[in-house]
Amino acid sequence: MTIHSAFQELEKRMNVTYAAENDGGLNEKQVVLQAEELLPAVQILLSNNVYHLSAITGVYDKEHLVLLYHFWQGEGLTLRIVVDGKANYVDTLTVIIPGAAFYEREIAEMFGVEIRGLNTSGKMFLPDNWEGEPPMRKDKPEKTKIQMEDE
Amino acid sequence: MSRITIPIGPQHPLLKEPLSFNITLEGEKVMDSALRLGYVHRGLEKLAESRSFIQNITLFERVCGICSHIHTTTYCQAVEGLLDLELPRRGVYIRMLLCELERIHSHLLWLGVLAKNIGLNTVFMYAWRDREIVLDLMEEISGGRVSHAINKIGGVRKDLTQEQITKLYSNLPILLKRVHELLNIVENDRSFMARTRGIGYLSKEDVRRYCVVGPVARASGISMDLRKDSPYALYDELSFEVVTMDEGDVWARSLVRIYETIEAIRLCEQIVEKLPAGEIAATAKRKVPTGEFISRSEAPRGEVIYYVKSDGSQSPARVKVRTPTLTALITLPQQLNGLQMADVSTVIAGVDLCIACADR
Amino acid sequence: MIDRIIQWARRKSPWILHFNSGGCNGCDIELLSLLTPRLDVERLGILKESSPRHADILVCTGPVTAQTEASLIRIYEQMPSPKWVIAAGSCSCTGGVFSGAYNIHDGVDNVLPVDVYIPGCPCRPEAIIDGVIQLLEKIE
Amino acid sequence: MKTLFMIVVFPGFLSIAGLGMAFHWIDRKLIAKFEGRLGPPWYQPLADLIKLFAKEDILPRGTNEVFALLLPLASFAIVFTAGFYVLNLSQTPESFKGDFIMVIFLLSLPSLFFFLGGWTTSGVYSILGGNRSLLQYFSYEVLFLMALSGTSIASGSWSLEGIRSTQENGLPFVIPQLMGFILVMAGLIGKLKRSPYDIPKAKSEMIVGPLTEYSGKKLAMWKLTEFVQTVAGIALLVHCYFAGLWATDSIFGILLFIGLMLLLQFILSIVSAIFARLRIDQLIDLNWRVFIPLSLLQNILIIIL
Repeated sequence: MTIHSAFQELEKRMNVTYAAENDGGLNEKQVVLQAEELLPAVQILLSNNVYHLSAITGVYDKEHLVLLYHFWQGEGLTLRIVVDGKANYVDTLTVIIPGAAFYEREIAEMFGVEIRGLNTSGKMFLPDNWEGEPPMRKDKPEKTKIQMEDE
Repeated sequence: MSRITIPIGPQHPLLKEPLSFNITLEGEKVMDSALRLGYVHRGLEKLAESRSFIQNITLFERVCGICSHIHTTTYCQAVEGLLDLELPRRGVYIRMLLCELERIHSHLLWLGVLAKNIGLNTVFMYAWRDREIVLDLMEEISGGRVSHAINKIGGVRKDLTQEQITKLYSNLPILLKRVHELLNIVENDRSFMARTRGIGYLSKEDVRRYCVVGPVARASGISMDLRKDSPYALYDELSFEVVTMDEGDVWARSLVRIYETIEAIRLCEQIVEKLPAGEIAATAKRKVPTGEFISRSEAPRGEVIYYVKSDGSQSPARVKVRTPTLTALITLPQQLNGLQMADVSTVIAGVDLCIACADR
Repeated sequence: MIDRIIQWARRKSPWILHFNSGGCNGCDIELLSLLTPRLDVERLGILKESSPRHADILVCTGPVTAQTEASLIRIYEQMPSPKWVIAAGSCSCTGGVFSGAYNIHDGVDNVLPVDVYIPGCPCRPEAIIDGVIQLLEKIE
Repeated sequence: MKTLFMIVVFPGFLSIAGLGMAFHWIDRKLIAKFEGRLGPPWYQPLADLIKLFAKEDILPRGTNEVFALLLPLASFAIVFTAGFYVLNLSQTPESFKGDFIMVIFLLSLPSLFFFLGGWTTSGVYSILGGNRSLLQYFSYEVLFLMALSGTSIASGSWSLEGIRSTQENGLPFVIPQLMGFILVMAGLIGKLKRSPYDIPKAKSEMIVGPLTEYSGKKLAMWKLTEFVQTVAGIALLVHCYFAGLWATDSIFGILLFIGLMLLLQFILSIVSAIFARLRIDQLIDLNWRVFIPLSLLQNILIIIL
């Protein structure tokens, strides 16, 4: 099983915060990583013949924005990347998986995450005259707190 | 030679949906192409967060009008996974039946569009005439030609009656015969082959690098079909073949799709034969527990993936939809480079775009 | 007399232009199936034209998204008068199921003057024919 | 008065235009039948044209309005003149020695005007479509002329009358020159820009090619040009290949003439229904490598025999 060996190698070689086969939280294997570990982790996956990136999901885990990289090879494997609220960036995967370009642009536009190394000039999904916050971005917690104090 | 940039879209007869495609030509040769999505972007994922789990079925039915059933199926599978619900077998079989009927409808529709784009209007008419048989069957079963609204969380809404089964038995062989006629055209017609062979080539390696799915990947020799590789619903109880070809051009994609249509007709027959008795839907709890679920299925165009996250409230905290068209779109510039202007329509039709899916 | 001949000609030869302003495809494929053997609207003189300059009736499907709004207006202005607009499908009538999304301007009537509304999600092909016929009756 | 009647009604403007519309309707109806559809009612082309004439006429900014008006008018006048020659069944009073060449020349002009018409309206598709029609022009026009000249070589005359009388004394040319007839049909399809030679106005990529930006009256003129060009082209072929089968002055002769024209229209319709559109390089390849050498061969054979 390619996914299985990839999962084991990830656990062994990376600085994994948390890894689970199937813990009720998600129905597929998942590995939690920091943003700077994304590229080496994907290299490990590719060397284990896991090359199909199904999707990139941006989701809020409590207050933190988390990016889920759904890989698939017979079964699923999800890399869960915590995007730091302050730095707010990840490295682009397009250098090793060119097919990730549209997913990453979508994340960049919808969540305002900076994808380092990806050309995001111009709009891809949002209208040209779009102004304001990226639509999927939920209000930053600090902001909400201040507003509440004001009231 | 001077270069000329022509805008294709948002309104263009080649595209049924708005999409902006700027093609730079040198004479008749395509030198460059730039893509702009977002004309059909409605913000469905955001909208889903403000609607309840049940309302969202209606919403996701309208991600795309062509493969509406597979979207609700995948969404319902995710919610059922969150609820940890055991589905009655009869309900799942009816779901699969509609999935396969929809595959036939989608592939025939696609063949018509391709034929129209290369100037074979007659084949367009024939393919769409035969497609009406499937639409009638789907209308008979679900009540809707295009949107079926038959899925619900826990199963399906409507049962198959004996009358409908008889109708399926009598109409599927007719359809099979018609599809074989169309196959004959695609396989043997010289003018069809002249316009499709060697056009829009994607190698096996390209397919891997771009993460392409569905018939486009299978036409390049990659056997990837979620119904076989990680069977969802009850596909492991049915026997069918995954069609692959090695040519990797539009012609191979046409053949793959038509053979898949034939497989889908066989699958429909199997489903009706094996249709188990019993309930069609399980009762689902109102409250969806906290959790995340990834649901994948094989739409007519390839892998669809739904990610649903629930925080225990009335509506989902996040729904992510990734549709197969998005993977195919990214390969278009590579497929088009160096081709003739006249081939642009063939290539665009060949990957079977569904912009509504891609934009959401 | 000449007026009556022209009216007759207009009623017998409505050329439609289809524009999807952001719909889900459902109405679009139903509109396209009008051309095919089962319904064949050419028998009523209806032709699906591809250039706005040739068309008489603009059939819009889908809600108006922020990005298509400008193109929609431009296409309408490119059409020579007399011209009419049909909103086909619930989405283009009111915004339908997508009403309230951040990128949607709801119905086509927020952007263009609409002559006939065809509800239904998706509207059946027969309903589209009926809509066109009702529009033609309105021409008098 | 009689001349005026001849110019306006018979065999002039109205009857030629009517015949053109009738053939256009037959074409649409036949294609609809091949596709399993019902097809338009008989008055459809008339309704279309009246409607177009009554519509607003707009042109994009930057268009030379004089040319945009003159080109469709001129091409209509030209094909009408050609039609006037070839549709006259009996002895044409205006017939002169080189009218065969003149008709061919007149029939080839509208394509050139079609190209210019694309260039005057500054739309991208119009220009690209115009370019394509010019590219195509050089291949099918040569083919048409080469294949058709076989008839005039065989009869040793450059007038329609001469070609006709040669056939009346012997066999119709369609029998000894069957290959030439097939080739000239291919040329005619290219001339009329019908499928599979409809590259300049390929709907799926060029919208309607040079006609994209035309509307109202000018579009109607272009359409009428196309109708009359079809009829004139068909009638020319009937003259050159089937003459001698009908008597020039009887009702039966006229019916037979129209019947032969319908037969050719049927061939045109069925060809456009069963073939996919060719790509421009495929078309040029086919014409220059296969069709034109064949027509050359045919002419050499005619000269030798």
